[in-house]
Formats: sequence, structure tokens, C-alpha cells
Amino acid sequence: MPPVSNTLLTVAGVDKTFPGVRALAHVDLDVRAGEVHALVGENGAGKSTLARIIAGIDMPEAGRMLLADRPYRPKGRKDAEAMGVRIVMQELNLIGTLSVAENVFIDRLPSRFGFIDYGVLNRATRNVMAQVGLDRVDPSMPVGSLGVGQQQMVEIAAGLSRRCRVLALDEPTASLTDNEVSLLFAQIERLKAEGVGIIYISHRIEEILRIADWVTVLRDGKVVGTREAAGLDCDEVIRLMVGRDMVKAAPALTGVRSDLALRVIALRGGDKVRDVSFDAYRGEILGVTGLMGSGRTEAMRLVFGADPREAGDIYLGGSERPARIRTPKDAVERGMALLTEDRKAQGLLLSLSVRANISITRLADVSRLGWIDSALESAAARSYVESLNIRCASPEQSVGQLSGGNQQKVVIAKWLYRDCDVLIFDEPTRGIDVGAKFEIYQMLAALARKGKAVVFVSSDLNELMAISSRIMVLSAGRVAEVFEQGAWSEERVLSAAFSGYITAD
Amino acid sequence: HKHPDDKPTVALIVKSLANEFFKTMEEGARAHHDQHQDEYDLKVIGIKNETDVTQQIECVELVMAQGVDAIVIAPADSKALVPVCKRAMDAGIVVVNIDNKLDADVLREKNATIPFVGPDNRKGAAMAGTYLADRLQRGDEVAIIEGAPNAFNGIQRKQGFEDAMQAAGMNVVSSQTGYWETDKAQPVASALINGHPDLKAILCANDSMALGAVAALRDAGKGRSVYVIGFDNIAAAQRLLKEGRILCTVDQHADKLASFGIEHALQMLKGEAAGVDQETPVDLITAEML
Amino acid sequence: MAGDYLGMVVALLALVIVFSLSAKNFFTATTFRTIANQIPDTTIVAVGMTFVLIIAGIDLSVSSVLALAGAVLGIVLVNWGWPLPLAIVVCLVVGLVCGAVNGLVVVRWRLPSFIVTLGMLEAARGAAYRVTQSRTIYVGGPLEAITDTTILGLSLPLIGAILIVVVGQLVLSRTVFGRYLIAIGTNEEAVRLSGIDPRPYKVAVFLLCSSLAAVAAVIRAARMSSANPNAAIGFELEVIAAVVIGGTSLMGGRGSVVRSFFGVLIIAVLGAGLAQIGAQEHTKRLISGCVIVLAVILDQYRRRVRNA
Amino acid sequence: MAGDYLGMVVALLALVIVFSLSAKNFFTATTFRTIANQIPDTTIVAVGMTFVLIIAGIDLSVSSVLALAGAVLGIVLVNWGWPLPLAIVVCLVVGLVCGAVNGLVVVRWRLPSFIVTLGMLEAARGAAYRVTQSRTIYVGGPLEAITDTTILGLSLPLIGAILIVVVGQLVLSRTVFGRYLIAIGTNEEAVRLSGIDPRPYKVAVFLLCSSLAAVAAVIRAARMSSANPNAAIGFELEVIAAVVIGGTSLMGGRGSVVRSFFGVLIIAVLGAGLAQIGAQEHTKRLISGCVIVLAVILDQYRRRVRNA
Ligand SMILES: Nc1ncnc2c1ncn2[C@@H]1O[C@H](COP(=O)(O)OP(=O)(O)OP(=O)(O)O)[C@@H](O)[C@H]1O
Ligand SMILES: Nc1ncnc2c1ncn2[C@@H]1O[C@H](COP(=O)(O)OP(=O)(O)OP(=O)(O)O)[C@@H](O)[C@H]1O
Ligand SMILES: [Mg+2]
Ligand SMILES: [Mg+2]
Repeated sequence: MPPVSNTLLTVAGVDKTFPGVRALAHVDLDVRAGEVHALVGENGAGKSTLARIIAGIDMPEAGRMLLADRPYRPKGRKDAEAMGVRIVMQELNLIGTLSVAENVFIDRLPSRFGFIDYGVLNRATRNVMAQVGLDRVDPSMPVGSLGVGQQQMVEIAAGLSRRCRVLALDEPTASLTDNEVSLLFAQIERLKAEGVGIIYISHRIEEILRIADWVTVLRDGKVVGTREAAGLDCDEVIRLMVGRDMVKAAPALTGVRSDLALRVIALRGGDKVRDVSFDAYRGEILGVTGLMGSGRTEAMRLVFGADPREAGDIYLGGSERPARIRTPKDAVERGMALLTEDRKAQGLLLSLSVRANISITRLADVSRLGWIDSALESAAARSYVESLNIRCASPEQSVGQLSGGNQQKVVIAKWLYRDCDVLIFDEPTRGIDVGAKFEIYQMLAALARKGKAVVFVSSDLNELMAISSRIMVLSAGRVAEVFEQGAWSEERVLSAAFSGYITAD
Repeated sequence: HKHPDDKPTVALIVKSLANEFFKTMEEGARAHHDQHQDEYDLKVIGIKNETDVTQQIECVELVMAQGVDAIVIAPADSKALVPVCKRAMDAGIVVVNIDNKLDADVLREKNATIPFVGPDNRKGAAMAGTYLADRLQRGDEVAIIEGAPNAFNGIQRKQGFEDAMQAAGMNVVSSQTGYWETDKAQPVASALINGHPDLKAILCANDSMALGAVAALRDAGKGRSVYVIGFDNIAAAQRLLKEGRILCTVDQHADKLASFGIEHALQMLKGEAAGVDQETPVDLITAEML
Repeated sequence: MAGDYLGMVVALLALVIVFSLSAKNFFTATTFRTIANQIPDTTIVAVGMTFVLIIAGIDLSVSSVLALAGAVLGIVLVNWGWPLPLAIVVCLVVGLVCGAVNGLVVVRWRLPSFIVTLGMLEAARGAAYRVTQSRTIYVGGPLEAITDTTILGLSLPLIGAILIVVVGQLVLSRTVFGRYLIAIGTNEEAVRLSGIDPRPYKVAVFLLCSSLAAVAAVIRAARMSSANPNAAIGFELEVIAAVVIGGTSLMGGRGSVVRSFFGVLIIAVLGAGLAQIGAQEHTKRLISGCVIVLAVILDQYRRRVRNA
Repeated sequence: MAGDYLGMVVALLALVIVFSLSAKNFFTATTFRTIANQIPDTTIVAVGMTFVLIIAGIDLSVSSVLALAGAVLGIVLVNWGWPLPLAIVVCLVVGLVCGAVNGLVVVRWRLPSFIVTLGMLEAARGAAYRVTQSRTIYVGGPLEAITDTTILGLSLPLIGAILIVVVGQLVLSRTVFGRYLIAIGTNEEAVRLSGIDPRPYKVAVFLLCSSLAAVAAVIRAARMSSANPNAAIGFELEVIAAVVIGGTSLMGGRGSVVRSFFGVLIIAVLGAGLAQIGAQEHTKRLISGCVIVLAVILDQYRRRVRNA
């Protein structure tokens, strides 16, 4: 008998091109049983494409794959799953009108004569959800009523709940807070112990160094190296990714805070925001964090007029009179911007070009008497494609064809182009690569220095602590605490984040 | 269970009240009722769409439910309405058929005799056709635009036109349906005009379709070089006649048609009239007569 | 659940009360009997339409398919002299074929169902004229047995329609098939990515809808003792209106068969009531236009209140 | 750009050639003259419908609005004896009002335009019957001047229609307004969250569509020398078919006015040709049903090939 190799999945010489882009070029990858193989690379490097090919969703143009030493040529996702290869994709793919349980078990609903056995289904779902710490969620709730973070957890739970040999996780933690990340990692450890091979894609390098056994770096669709994770450090991974050394100096923003830009008093609305008051000053970055579902997104939507508020006043630019903000239009006219958390549903015009997506916020400036000056418009779009390093064939490419991170950059570009005084950015770095992240931090700091107020909502505490002037912590729809720069620590922020739930219970 | 001095209720069920012909019929009936208020109560019901037979059946069922004494009906379909009329008769309601004659075969099968009060459409159409033929040469090309193919009166008018054309030795190059509507008749007329450059006349089974034919002539830039004849004598047709855009039309006295039917029904209720057919007058209308 | 129907029951009762007060002889057994005889065919087609709207489709061809299936039924019974059960089978096959064409064309070329069924609307009507030479076919006796059979005072078609409503609702809310339809209507791409091929389900829904139209054709032919190629022109919009009044979304993913049934009832009572108070054609049109929109507005409020 | 229209031009030429070979006297000046006289009203409404479809809406009421506006035009000219220009203004105001109601109800209660315009379809038709007492109003002379005026051999309505197409295309592809419409049709929520209130734009589009229907009403009345409250029944589906054949998506966000014009031409030539080869009603229906679907399938292929 030949020696049993523990290489589970072999990818050899895989090619994939999209119109105008070489997404993958001769990519090789080995995934071993019981090990985590991380894929890293800049936005648009081809990570998701590779994962999708492995999961049978996309077809490679050349190359071959072996699964447990046998040729592996999945005809589709279903086929791949039948052979034990699963994926949790980068973009949410849940069905809003179905319940959490129905989503988790969508392709294997327990039934008798076609009738669903909801008792069995809900029980099974509760078990699965408990594994990822979502035991508070009612399995019969429509998934659409959950927040993005919780939805991501549902999707992960669905992925984890099935037996498989190879599991690909494409940026599973992009909108998760530390708490959920630890739960996820516990599950990954369990799967490793069961001998599952895991492909793990993330832009959070520290996470990768914590969980991965191997790291493969992709750049422009090519593998630039595969290393054992044990000997690696953050800087080296980044160097491999971008091909040069990165200055990742956190922008210092001390002492530039000036006039009041935004004052929110006693904001209440929906069932998530109970009482939120805060100030944001010109020249600062106000970090906002909290546990998943603490009402961050909802609070920012209320400030922006995206949802009707039940109570509360908003003052702009130190004015004594509350600003009349009923719709996003009012907000934007008064100099506010809101970068939404859900880029696909709320941020982008997927089938339109990068150019049209960027210019939408300020068409008046690239038009004369209502007629668009396409030269001006293209120039504006091109300047952001360059400054944010958006990877696209041309500004005429439709946004839907870009990689997740590059789509996110387009959303950022559109609001930078609007040039507002108060910028509320909800998870703006979601899915953005490390290099670009630091560029965005720099850019936000520069904006603050120019006298803008930046409200930065994020689930990534490290990033908040690196760039914020102050950090506001929301808990159960209320402001739990606001930390001045230097006064915060991970423990103090976390305990503030939990505080609202402890008193509530 | 009815007081002898109770006035009988007569239901007039027509096709579409959105159609001018039936609108006129309705107004005639209302005028008649105004003069005979102490003799009977009137209810007029129309359907939304002339071809919506189901709805008309529902109307009959509804008035049966309301307990009317007589139904005067212009059926939207000469076959499909028979069973429900028979049911009404079985329930003791007097039924009189006007305008569009119920199908004789189905009546026989259903074992029902329903008196028909109305004009002889074939005769009327033949009158108009003969008037036209006097202005044409033997062998001239003419075309017919028919009414809906499932309407008895439509078929009769077509036959009347054909009778006259045959008698005068005209060449009927085509006969197509325009479903009674201006909008449907106009493209048919256009095709006839363009496809037969020597066409001399278009015989339309009603005036609405004649309007479509007139428009088609204008579209083709052929002005008044083709004769158009219509049927029904609607208000617009009189203007067209005056301007010489149509040659003639036939008046079957829509306004009186319903009154004839109602009177017939009232007489039957009183036991004074038997359930026999009664023919009402038709008249040729030409420009000189206006 | 019960609250789901409350608004519609109230609306229905309100209509009945208004008409009972304003029209002589409205509140009588005969009126309700008449309405009961009239709704089965609309109800049955509305069930099919509910399914189609739930998958974010639309079926404009039901009216023509109904006419064609009825026409074929008439031909088979009268011209070919086949026995009734066999004729009904042929009629249902016609419905199945039309549905299959609709469904297969929609999934094969990924076309909007609006346009495919618009094509079928024309083509099936043409075929109906073709087979009947545009003439009404009188059938009479044998067919009438269908409407004349009553069980516990309810006519066979009414019982059938109610059964179809109940089964339809159960299928929609309790079965894997039904849940997949809702999923497809909500996010077809996500369903596909979940490894479920949405295409057979979509074809099945169009099949179902056209077959139900064929069932309705049998009932309608029985009621009219005849088959009319002009039958049901404009019927598709009436059915869609009823289903939408029942709160089914045109965007897909949301709908209820039972509520569609209430929609049908509302439209039927409105029609009967307006006819009985002797409203003129133009008034009927105006009122029914407004009622359609009002009903949907009310439904919006109801939903918003319940969600808050 | 040119490639965009190539497919449609080829389809059009193919139709003309087929009919010229198969129908006697098809390829004659009179035929083309007839077609040229018949398309302006459809073209003008198709422009409005293109805009509505682009914002992911639909306007089923165009046919009834056309009938109502035409009816009012007739009444004002004949019964009130007002001069033509004033009567036309009144007619356009009727269109504006209907459009405003459609648009405002759609945005105020966030209702699907399908259902709102379905309500208007009924209500406006009812109003048309009301104002005319269901009678065709013969106008004659004064109105006919509109169609009888020609410039360089082209009739005034045709010139107007072409002008509207050109302006419509430019507005759609070159102006901020047009861009917003495309954006709203693509993702209305994203537009709203970009600080643009989509509501006035949506209302404007319904206003535009109904007003264009009123313009078409004037032309149609001029062509028919009369105003008919029964005019244009079923016209909305014909217009939608033309626009969709032109490649405008029913899902919103994509469409072209010029291509809609080609869609109108294709349908017009098809209709004239089929009539002229003497096809029977049922054949016409069958063929036009198939052509609608085929045209859209071809358009899908064209798009896929171009994207690959
Ligand atoms: N459907 C598509 N059509 C055209 N180009 C595509 C398509 N999908 C992906 N691409 C291109 O392929 C390249 C690789 O994309 P991929 O999504 O694999 O990147 P990624 O490494 O996952 O990036 P990110 O970190 O931003 O998620 C990108 O340049 C992207 O624009
Ligand atoms: N009116 C609304 N329309 C659409 N989406 C909404 C609306 N209100 C809230 N959401 C979404 O619901 C989710 C819940 O918001 P919430 O404020 O509870 O979450 P959060 O604190 O931002 O946490 P997370 O985003 O991590 O779930 C958010 O993802 C938000 O995008
Ligand atoms: Mg990716
Ligand atoms: Mg959030």
C-alpha cells in the first residue's frame, strides 16, 4: 500500500480569466487534513475566485485538482458538496424571508411526505447556533430581521453544521466582533481535530497568525509564496502581499480637535436604539464600537435620517437650533455622509459602472445645466480609482464585477468625492486588505486634520484603538461610555460593551 | 305572494354600456320608462366588455336573485346565454330577446321558446349594399369588415352585404373581422387598402368600424376615393355622412329597440302577447336624408 | 395567524353591510348563492397566480389559456364526441402544455415571465380562435352536471376551489416545495448558490398555474354550458388585482393563498354589489379602480402596524 | 453605439423583405405611408413607457389615460367650442393630472406601480365613458389639420414623435435626470442613501408618461377625426411589448429610447405585414406572440455575445 498522504486537496496550475482581468494564473495550493491553510492577498488578488473554483461555483480554464488523491472536477456547488467540499462565501447569501432554521438547513430540510418537520428543524438549528454563540436567536425568526453581523454568523453556522472534508471560509470575520471571532475559532479547532482541511481567507493578519498552519500569499492572481505560519510575523506577510515594506504608522490625531460638528441628543428609534447622545468635533475621529446588535448601525442610520426617529435632536456645526433632518437628502445637504454597512444592498449600483457609482453623490458638479460633462465625470472617477488603488479594468467596468474589497473602495470613493463635513463610516474597512486599510486610515486622518468630523463605526477594536481620537461604546441601544485617547484598553472597552446587557438582564 | 297591484320590474340586460349603440338603447329605454312610470320599474345592466359572456350570465343570475318579473336581453353570445335564460324562464320570469338573436339550435335543444324582438339585420345590410352597388361598376373590388364572428347579428350583416354584392356582380376580395371596434378595424382596413390598390368600397358591419376604415384611408393618403358604408347610425356617423366620408349607414332604431322589447315583455306579463318573434323596422340613412 | 386575515374579513363585512343597506335584495340567499357560483374559477386561477407572484414571476396568459383549454374541451366533447372525463383530461393537458412552454422558455432563456406570458397571451388566444373558428361551442347537458352537483348545499366547483385553496396554503407554508418557492422569490441567486436548482421549481409553478387555469376552464364552461374563444379577456388583470389585494407582493417572496381567496371574495362582492345598486358602467370602473388601490394601501398600513 | 442598433435594424429589414416577397403590394409607398402615419402615437407613448420601465416601474394606465385625454379633447372642442390650441392644453392637463395621481400615490404609500396604474386603468376609462356618455365624438376638420400638415413630406406627428425620441434618448443618456432614473431603477435604496430623494424623480416619470399619452391622444384623435372613449383598449401591453423588444429591462436600470422606437417599428411592420398577407386573426395572434418572445431571446443572445 502506498503511504497515506495527509494532503487532502491539491490544486495545480489553475487559471481563470475574466473579461479584462487575469484573476488566477497557474495557482498551486495544498490543503492538508486537520490543518488551516490561510489565503492572503490584496483586494482583487484572486482569493475569492480560487475559493469559488475549489467549491465548484466557478470553472477553471486550466489546471487540475485532486481530492484525496482522486481527480476532483466539481460540476457545480452541489457536486462539490457531495464530495465534501464546502464554502462560506464572502458576500451574504441568505434568504431574508425564510427563518433562520430554514436558511441553515435550506438544502436538507427535514420533511415527511414533503411537509417540513419544524420541531426537528428548530431543535437542530438551536444546536448548530449554540456552537457559534447565537443561542439567543429564535430559529423561527426571519433571517432578514437580523443585523449583518448576525447574518454572517448564521451563514457560518450553516457552513459549520455539515460534515465535510474541506471547508473554505471567505472572510468570515469581516463584520464580527472579537467575541464571535473567538467562538468561530473554537469551532475551527474542533473541525481541525476532526481532520477537516480548512481554507481560511482574511485580511486580519493577526487572526491568521493565530489560527493558520500554512499561509499562501496571492498577488495579481499568482502565488508568491506558501509558508508555514509558525515562523511568520505580520510585517513579513504584508511584505509578501504588497511586494514592498509597508509603513503602518497609526496616524496620530492628538490635539487637533476643534469646534463641535455634530451633537446628537437623546436619540431613540426602532427597537435597537433606546437613548443615544454624543458629540463629534471637527478634527477628530470618533470611534464607535459595541457588541453585535448593540444598535451602532441603527443609531447612525437615525442620525442620517435613513430611518424615522422617534425622539432626539441633532445639532450641526455648533448651531443652537436642531437641524431638520428627516431624510438622507436633508443630511447630505447639511454636510453629512453615511457609508452604509451593507454595500451590496445599500451602497452600490451593482450593474452600473465604477464611474457612475462614484459620481452619483455629486453629479451637479460634473454637469452643466443638467447635462453631464462626461470628460469631467471620468476624470473625477479616474482620480479616485488611482488614489484608492481600485483594481478594475477601467472606470467603465460595472461595479458588480469587482472583488469585494474593491467594491468597498468604490463606496468609500463616492463619499470622499462628496466632500462632506461630517463623515459617518459604518464598517468602512470591511473586506479591505491591510495595505489599503492603512491608506484609508491615513486618508481619514488627513480629512480630520482638514477640519472634518469623522465618525468611525467598526467591529475591529484594534483598528479603532489605532486611529480614534475617542471611542464611544454602545451597549443595548445606549451609550455605555466614551473613552478619551489613552484612557481605553481592550478590557475596559469590552466591559463597557457588555454593561448594558448585564443591567438589562 | 305578489300583490296584484304591484308594478312589475323589468330588467334590461344589454352588452357593454360603454358601447354607443347600447348606450342609446339604454337611454331609449329610460325615456320609455319615464313615460310609463306607473306601469313598471326598470333596471338596466350592462357588462364591462362586449365579449365577456360570463359577466352577462352573472348579470342574469343577479337579476333573478333580485326577483325581477321580466328580462329583456341583448345577448353577448347567441349560444352561451340560452341556458341561463331558460333557467330564468323556469323560475317564472318572462324573457324577451332583443338585438342579437339567440341560436335556434340551442333553443331547440334546451326546449325553450324565447321571443325575438328586433330588426332583420340581413335585410338592412342588403339595403345598404344595394345603395352602394348603384354607384359601382360590375366587377369592382369591394371588401367587407365583419363584426365579431360569434355574434349572430354580425353574421347576418355580413350575409346581407354579400347578398347585395353578389346580386350586383361585385368582386368581394376579402372579408375579415374587425371585432366591432374602431381600433381593430383600422389596421384591417389599412391592409385591405394597401393590398388592393383598386379597391372601390369597404362595407363595415358597424359605424365604429367605418370610422376605422375612414382613418385608414386618410393614413394611406387615399382620401375619399373609396366608398365606406356603416351600420347603426351613431352620432358620429351622421357627421361623416354629411362630410361625404361614408356613403350610407343603416338605422335599426336602437333607442326604440329596447322599448319594443319592454312593451312586448309587459304584454306577455299581462298575458296579452304570445311568445312570438316581432320584427322591428330598419332604415337606410344617406347624406340626402339628413 | 388569525390577525393576518382580520383586516380582510373586516373589509369584506364592510362591503356586504354597505351593499345590504344600499341595494334592495342584496342581503339574500340568492345573491350569496350567485356569488358562490361565480367565484370558483377566479379562486382557482388566483391560487395559481399567487404561486407565480411568489416566485417573483407573473402570468399574463391565464386568460388565454383558460379560453384555449375551454375551447379544446368544447371541441373534444362536441366535435369528437369523447366522454366527459376524457375530454377533461385533454383540457388539462392543454393547460399543462401551455404552462410547460411558459416555464421552459422562462428558465431556458432566462426571460422575464412578463414577456413570455404576454407572448402566450397572444398565441393561446390565437389558438383558441383557431380551434373554434372564433365561434362559441354550445355543449350543454353533460358539462352542466359539474355545476349542478351539490354536496351539503355547496356546488362541486366551490368545494373544489376551497379544497385547492386549503391545499395551496398548506403547500406554501408547510412543505419544502413551498418554502423553496418563497426562497426563489426572495433571492433566486442565493437559492442557486445553496445548491438548489431553482429551474424545475419555476417550471413547476408555471405548469401549476396554467393547469389551474385549465381546471377553471372546465368550471367556466360548465357554468356557461358552452365554450367561448372570447372568454375571460382581461381576466388576468382581475386575478392579479385580487391576489395583490390579498397582500401578495409583486416583487416575490411574500404571499398567502388564503388571503388571495379573500381578495377574490372582495372583488366578487364589490362587482355584485355595484351591479345590484345599478351603478353605471363609468361609476363601476371608477369605484373598482379606487378600491383596488385603497385595499393595497390599507394592507400596507396593516403590515406596518403589525411590524411596529 | 452603432452595434447597439444593428440587430434591430437587421430584424426590421428582414421583416420588410419577408413581407415584400410574400404579400402583394406590400413594398409600396402607400404601405409605408400608412405605417408612418400609424406609428407616431405608439412611439410617443413608448418613450414614456421606457422611462417608467427604467425606474423599475410599469404604467398600465396609458391606454385609459389616452382615451380619457382624447375624450376631454373632443368634449372641449365640440361641446364647449374652444379653439384647438386651448383644447390641446386642457387635454395635456388631463394627462398631467393622471400622471400626478399615479406618481404621488406610488411614492406616498410606496405601492407597486403595477397596482396603482391598474387602478388608474379602470378609473380613467370610467371617466372617459363618463365625459362622453360612452359616445364617439366626431370632431373632423380642425383636428385633421394636425395630421394633414407635412414638412418635407413628413407629417407633423411623425416629426414630433422622432423629436421626442431624440430628446428622450439624450435626456436618458446625457443628463443628470436620466442618470438618476437609471440609478433609481438599479437600486433605489442606494440612491436614497446617497442623499438623493428618489420620490420627485419617480413622480416626474409618471407625469411624463401620462403627458406623453395625452400627446398621443391628440394625434390619435386627429388621425381618427374623432374621440372614442373605447380607444386603445389593450394598448398598454402593445407598448410594453415594443419597449421590451427594444431591450429595456422590466427589472429597471436598463433601457434605450431609440431601441424602443425600433421595437415600435418592428411591431408596426409585423402588424401591417400580417394583415396584408391576409393572415387570419388567429394566425396574427400566434405569430405576434411568438415574435415578441423571439425578439427578446435574440436580444439576450446579442447582449451575452457582446459581453463575452
Ligand atoms: N464576475 C466577474 N467579472 C469580471 N471580473 C471579475 C469577476 N469576478 C472577479 N473578477 C475580477 O477578478 C479579480 C479577482 O477577484 P477576487 O474576488 O478573487 O479577489 P479577492 O482576492 O477575493 O479580493 P477581495 O479581498 O477584495 O475579496 C478581481 O480583479 C476582480 O475584479
Ligand atoms: N431600517 C432599516 N433598513 C434596512 N436595514 C436596517 C434598518 N435598520 C437596521 N438595519 C440593519 O439591521 C442591522 C442591525 O443594526 P444594529 O444597529 O442592531 O447592528 P450593529 O450594532 O451595527 O451590529 P452589526 O452591524 O454588527 O449587526 C444592521 O445591519 C443594519 O444595516
Ligand atoms: Mg474576495
Ligand atoms: Mg453594524
